[in-house]
Amino acid sequence: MTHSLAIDVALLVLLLPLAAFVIQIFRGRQLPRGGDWVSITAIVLSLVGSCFIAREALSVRNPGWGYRWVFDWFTVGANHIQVGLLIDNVTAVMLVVVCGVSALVHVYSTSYMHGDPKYPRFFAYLSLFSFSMLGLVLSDNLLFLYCFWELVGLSSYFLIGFWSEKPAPADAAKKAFLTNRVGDVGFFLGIMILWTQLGTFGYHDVFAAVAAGKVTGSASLLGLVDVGWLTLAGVCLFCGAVGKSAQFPLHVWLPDAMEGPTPVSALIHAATMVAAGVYMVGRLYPLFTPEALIVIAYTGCITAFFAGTIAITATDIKRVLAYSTVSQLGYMVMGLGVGGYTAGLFHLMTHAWFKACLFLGSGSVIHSLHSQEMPEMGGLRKKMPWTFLTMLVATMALCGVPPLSGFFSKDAILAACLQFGLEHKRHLPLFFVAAAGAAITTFYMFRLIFLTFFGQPRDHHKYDHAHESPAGIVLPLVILAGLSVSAGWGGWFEEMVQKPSLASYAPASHAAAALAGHGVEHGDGGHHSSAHTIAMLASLLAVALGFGLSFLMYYKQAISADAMAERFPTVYRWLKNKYYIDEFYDALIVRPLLAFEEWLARFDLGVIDGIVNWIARATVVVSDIAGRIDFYIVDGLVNWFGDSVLDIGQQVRRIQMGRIQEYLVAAFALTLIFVLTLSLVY
Amino acid sequence: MRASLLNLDYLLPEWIVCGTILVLILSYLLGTTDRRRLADLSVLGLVTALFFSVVTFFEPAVVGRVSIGNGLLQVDPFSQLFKILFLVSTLAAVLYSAGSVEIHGKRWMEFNCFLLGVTSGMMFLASSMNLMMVYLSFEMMSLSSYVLAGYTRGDPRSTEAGYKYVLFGAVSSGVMLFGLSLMYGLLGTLDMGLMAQRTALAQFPDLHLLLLPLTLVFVGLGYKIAFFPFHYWAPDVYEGSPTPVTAFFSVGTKAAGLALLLRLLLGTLSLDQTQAIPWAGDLLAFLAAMTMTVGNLAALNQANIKRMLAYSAIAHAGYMLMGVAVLNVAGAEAVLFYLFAYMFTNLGAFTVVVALFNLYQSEQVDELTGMGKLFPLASVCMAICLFSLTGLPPTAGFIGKFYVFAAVIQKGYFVLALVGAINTAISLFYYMRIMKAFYFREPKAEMLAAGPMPCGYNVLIASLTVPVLIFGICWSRLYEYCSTSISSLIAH
Amino acid sequence: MGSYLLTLMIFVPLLGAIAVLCVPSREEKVLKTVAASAAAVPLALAVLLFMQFDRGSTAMQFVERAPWLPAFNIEYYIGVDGLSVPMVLLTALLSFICTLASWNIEKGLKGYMALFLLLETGMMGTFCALDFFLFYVFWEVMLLPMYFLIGIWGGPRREYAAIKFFLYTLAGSVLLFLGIIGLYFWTTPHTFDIVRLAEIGKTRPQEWNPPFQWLVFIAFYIAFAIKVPVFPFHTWLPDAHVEAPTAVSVILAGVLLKMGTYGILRFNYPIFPEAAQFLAIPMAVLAFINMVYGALVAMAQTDLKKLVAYSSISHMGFVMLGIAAATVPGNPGAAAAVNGGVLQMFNHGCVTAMLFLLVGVIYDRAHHRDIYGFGGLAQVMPTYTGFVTLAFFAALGLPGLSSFISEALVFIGSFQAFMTITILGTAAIVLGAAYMLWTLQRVFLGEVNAKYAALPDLSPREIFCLTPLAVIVVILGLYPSPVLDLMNPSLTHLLTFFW
Amino acid sequence: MQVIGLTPYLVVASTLFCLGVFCVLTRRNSIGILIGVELMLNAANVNIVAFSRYVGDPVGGQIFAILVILLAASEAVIFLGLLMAVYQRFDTIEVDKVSLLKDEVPGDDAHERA
Repeated sequence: MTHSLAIDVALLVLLLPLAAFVIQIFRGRQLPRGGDWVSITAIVLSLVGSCFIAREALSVRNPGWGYRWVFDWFTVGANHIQVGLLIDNVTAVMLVVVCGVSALVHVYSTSYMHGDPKYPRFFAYLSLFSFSMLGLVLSDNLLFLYCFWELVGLSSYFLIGFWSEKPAPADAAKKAFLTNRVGDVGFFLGIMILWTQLGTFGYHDVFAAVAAGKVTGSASLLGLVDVGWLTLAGVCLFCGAVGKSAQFPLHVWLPDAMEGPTPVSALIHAATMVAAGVYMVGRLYPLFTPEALIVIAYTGCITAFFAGTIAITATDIKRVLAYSTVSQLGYMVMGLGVGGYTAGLFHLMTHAWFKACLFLGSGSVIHSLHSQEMPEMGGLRKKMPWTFLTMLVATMALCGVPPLSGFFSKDAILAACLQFGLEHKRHLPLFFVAAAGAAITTFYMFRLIFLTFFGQPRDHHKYDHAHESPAGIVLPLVILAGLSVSAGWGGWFEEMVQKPSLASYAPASHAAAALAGHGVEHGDGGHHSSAHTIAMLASLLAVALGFGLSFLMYYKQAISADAMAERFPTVYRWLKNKYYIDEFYDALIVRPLLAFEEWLARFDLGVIDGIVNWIARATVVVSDIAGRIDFYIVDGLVNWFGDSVLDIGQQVRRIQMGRIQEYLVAAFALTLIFVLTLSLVY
Repeated sequence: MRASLLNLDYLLPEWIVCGTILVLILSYLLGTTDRRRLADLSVLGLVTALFFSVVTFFEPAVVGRVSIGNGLLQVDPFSQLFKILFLVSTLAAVLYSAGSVEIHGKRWMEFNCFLLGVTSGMMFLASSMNLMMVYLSFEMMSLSSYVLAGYTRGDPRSTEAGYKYVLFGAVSSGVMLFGLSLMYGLLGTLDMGLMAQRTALAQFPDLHLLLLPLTLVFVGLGYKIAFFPFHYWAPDVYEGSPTPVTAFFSVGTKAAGLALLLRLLLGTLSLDQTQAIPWAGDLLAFLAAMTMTVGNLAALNQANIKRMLAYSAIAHAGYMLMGVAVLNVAGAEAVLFYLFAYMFTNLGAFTVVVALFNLYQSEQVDELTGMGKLFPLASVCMAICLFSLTGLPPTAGFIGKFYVFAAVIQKGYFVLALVGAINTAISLFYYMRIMKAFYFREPKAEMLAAGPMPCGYNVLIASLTVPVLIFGICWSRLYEYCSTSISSLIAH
Repeated sequence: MGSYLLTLMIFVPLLGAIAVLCVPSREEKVLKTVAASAAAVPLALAVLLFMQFDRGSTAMQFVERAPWLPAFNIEYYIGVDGLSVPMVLLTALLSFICTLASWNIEKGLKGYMALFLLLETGMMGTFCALDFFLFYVFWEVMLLPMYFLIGIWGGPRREYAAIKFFLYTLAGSVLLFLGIIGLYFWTTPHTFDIVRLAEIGKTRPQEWNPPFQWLVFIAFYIAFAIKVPVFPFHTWLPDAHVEAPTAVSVILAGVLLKMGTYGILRFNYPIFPEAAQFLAIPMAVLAFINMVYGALVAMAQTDLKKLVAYSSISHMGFVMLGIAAATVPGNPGAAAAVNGGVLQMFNHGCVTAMLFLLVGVIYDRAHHRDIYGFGGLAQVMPTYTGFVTLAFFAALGLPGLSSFISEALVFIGSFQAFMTITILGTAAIVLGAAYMLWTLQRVFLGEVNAKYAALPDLSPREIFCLTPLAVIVVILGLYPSPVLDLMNPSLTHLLTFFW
Repeated sequence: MQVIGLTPYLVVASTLFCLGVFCVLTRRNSIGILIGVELMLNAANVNIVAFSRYVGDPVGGQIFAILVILLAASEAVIFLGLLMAVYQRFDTIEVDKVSLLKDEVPGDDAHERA
């Protein structure tokens, strides 16, 4: 494939959904079937293009494979701000994932959203999202990345708030956008730091400059800690990922985002958009200093564990999946943080398939049951066999049951953690937490399966109406289940996606210096280390443990979940309330902020304006005595004058307006003062 | 310089004005009591006088200054320019009064004669080159104006105005006369030309001695120009006098006082060239600042348009005094220009007040609402005049302010400039109060009943407002004339 | 060609105003047509200017000069450079749109249109004048019609708002006036020529001694800061914007606010580069306060129009930050900052114009603007909601829409210069999103308010008014070069004054 | 023959002037004020005549003095004429009682003492 062909295809992949969006937003209502075919055609064509690129990548199987295309966007001063596309192995894989999931979700939505009054609009937004996400994947510089980053947020806002006439989705959409904005500001600060230091946005140029050691100096934070610019930039950029990939402490929006239609949850809040943060960290990997990576690793670790525990008590099927997503994203981030570059991205890819499958499966359940509450389900495996089977497969993949795809990727992450822990002993807890997390994952996922598909129906009315979903829903499930099983086979991913070395970007002479400056190199937790074996065993053990516990509690009901909850009320309450994070934000940020604004507004009205008004009033007061002003000023002077100097005070007893004689007195007195003053001064 | 007793032809404008008085009296005696007819006559006289003033202004001999009556009078561009100013304002006053309900028809002839008497006094004052002549013409102007102020017989307020005016005026002119007498003693001559020669040669023992006489003279001038602290009479008198008279006072007599002040300070004592009296500038600057501040602050809360414009006139005296205070050519030119701008503007504004008073017998701002709707032309002209009074471009008032501020800043009186600027902002408030009533409020029901504005007033208003705009855009010619005048004043 | 282009552009609206006055007031159709065509001519000329402007040159172009008052060296001297062309374009565009948007004015249409066209003359002249005196004349000429437009056609508290606006601005402009005169006399040879003053400022700033420079700089700054408006001179703005009729709010926010920052860039910087550099930090602090304070106060508003008004304060803070950062020597982002600032001026002009027009639309229909008083309008008025969404997202700086690029450039360019301020200032981005989304939700999402279930969607005329702005917002968001290239040389040249 | 110098004249004139001013400022009666004004004018006249002799300009000074007398007379006429009118309308010639025209300041009536 030639360079220009690859770029043309990439451009086509990118722009087709945009075209679909434009057509849909303006003409959707007039088109037959609400124009869903426009969007579907576009995304399928994009998928074809993506596959075309991926095939090329697969056939080459060279980590260094890639094409770049840049053009001048605009010029400020002498700076040419460039944007462009970058195609390499990671991009190729991501393109297929995004287009694949997106295409399936499109198909799924034709059934799921059937009959919705805003049906055409939904497809428009889906197209917009696909466009943004593809742009995010394809962009070759930070500024462009940021643009698509925000656009993705926008489409997410529209899609979460799709049923905006209900208050909850509208709230959730707003929350998602704002929480993301907070992270994005960090992201943007990171971009600013890099641009200020390097004067460029392009990945390649930035890496080259970093490799050449051009980022120097450090920033003093509040005069307490000195942090190297590069580390600071890394952490700031990571803030963006914290927002988008729902990492602690900005994860709060993702569970709420489940208010959106289920296909949206599958596409955006499981498979693609939330993975953007992980993708970004991977994309900018050479930038991150070891210090920054430690921050990343621990953020991921905390998120993984913490979201997993919340999922245990959740009863809403989609929320369980949402917390599971948060937790899995934590895994990916942690993987990247500990140096498992390949592992993190690998898990991203596999997770996309099985989590999309789970969400769509849950959507299928919701579609037929019109409820999201697991306590109202039960025994559905007979009514919805396809849904059950595909979800089971996906769950197993998620838990890391060999030889499904999740097994390989999760295992790789655990291995990376272990290896990193072995190299740096004080970071060994990362591995244990990760392993524990794996057990928790298995526990709550099987809890979901058991509660939903096994046992006796708990709500017979709903159960009776339940039915298997139509082909439009089932078909994507099957495809996704298939991919969940097989995506990890063959080791192709490890071969194609290898950790980029910063040194490779450096001019020869700088390479050594750069490496020296970069401190501890993170090892890549590969298959070939002994750590892998231990990690695999740990992982299998965790799966077994989790499954066992879940089986006992929710299938056999040998251990009563309620009893457990009663036994550990505090723990239960904290978990049930999601560690009170939302309440914490509300109390600490939202309420004070609102109060502050109120105060400011009053301040503006009362004080600033008040001062001005006061000045005005003072002027008016001055003008109120305007008639008298001559007299009161004159009055004082005249009295003083009359009493002490000219001894005419007895006559000038009072000043009244309109009395000509007093005018004269005033005039004379002042004249005398002038004469005296002047003769004294000069 | 043509120095001769026989240059009386250069006083043609004065003769014509005096002649008009005689003609008016005669024709009245011969039975012409019709106001319209008499007005035609006096307008004819004034226009002719105006014509000859303009002609003499350009006369080469006049540019070289013509001395008349053995140095008693001098006709030069400075005096002629002022005469033009006086004549225009008198013309306006005559036209106002011709249609005014305040001046009764039968007594209109007398009124007009006094008006022309004031004018001739002012014209002689502008030409005076001798302290004796100064006093004579000053009194000629004053005495007639006292009568004018108290003209409306039926209204006690008018009587009171006249009474206050004469009282304050008599005292002030007495003080001024005492000052003049001292000046005479100190400088050893009554002839201002001679004085100028002596001051230029610094032949005085000690100019510091002039402190007292000059201050005493300022009292008289201060009362005429109405600057602080000799302005107290002004609001009362302006309010009580018939409106045409008020308009005339606020422009004509003020200008006359300024003419004398400029001639005295620059033409006679040559303060622009000698630093002999260092306090004069500072004193004037202080007075200027006080005058406009007091005037503007007092105007802020006035509900009576006439009284508001009276205070506004005081404030404007302050601005003009700013130009005098710098005591140089630039300042004097600025004052002259400002005077012209102010004349058109203030007369224009007063025309509207007079016209509305004729229709509604009201001077209260709050009663004259919605005029913008009822009388679009007059209201637009009023708006332009008020903007010009505030000093906003593109009006003549702005250019006047520009010249004054330029002179002040050039001289380095920054504080004065700042005070002036702040005052400009303050003044906006009360001028806009009128605009608010005219435009932002609906007309009152009883106002709708009044008939249309007489065509003559519309023409008068428009013809006074058009120059305000024209001199706001193409003013360079007028400025040249002011320059010529001032250079004739100070060249020795 | 081109020699009288600017003059035509400035004075055709004035002729239009006179023509409008000559039309009898009952002929409303004719009035509207005359007014719209008088406003369309400058727009056409501005587009011509845009095309013919030489983007490579930093010199003044389309220069016309004629002596006005030779004694004082006052000239009729007009011309444009990369800084003024975008502003001229904006003025022409918004004026045209606003004449259309004002077609539903009921009382005194004739006077309204005449004043409006007079206002356009003032604005055009202000942006084109190269003689300080001439500039001042136009600057003030703009005030008068504005006063009447607010005072006569405004809302319930119009008298207060009008006089407040007028007094504030006049207080600033008298300072400007004193500064101009001072500058004139302290320059040898005396001159009002802005280009020459700038040359002196660059080549021999010792012409003016430091205290004088400072005084005049501060006088100018205050005058312009009142117009921007910079905290704490901003309180006229909410009142004026809220009370003014829709089209006037559009002009106020879209064009008049820009005059403040335009003035700073045109006068303060080139003439007193040293003072500007010295005062960079105070200026940046004020800018920061504007951004965050404006956003915070906006958030607390319940009146839709007031919210938009305060958002203007916040957004003008970005401009101020950008231009403050341009003065810092050695700031690698200076060019980005100043370009961003000026681009933000243009963009904010378009976006805020849309916002005010949109607020006007709903006010025309519901006769109130209480954010809490609506709900679910998205279902009732989908087209309207579409425009609002676009405008809101443009206002909160969404990539792909015009404001993003300018805001990003401002931040990127200011980062090195004022690190703390810039970092803290990013809070404004979040707050901006917060109040915009919050409003969007309150007004458009949620359940339909039964009271407004039957509101008609946008009329063709309204769509016609909004579409050009929307198109510009999108196009400049995707490809800002047409405007950036226009101003980049001039602004880069401006930076040479600082090092 | 003993020559009386300039000083005594000036002293007399100044005293007269001050008396005039005092009179003007303190008299309630309008006629009293008029007399004060006349005193001031005559003080000036004494000055003028004395100076005319002193500076050697006998003609100018003396004419001036006569003119002043003349003008003082006409001023008195007008003053008295207006005073008549005042008396007709206000029934008083007390200067303080003629005060219809003034700044109306709300709450200022409280100052209306005796």
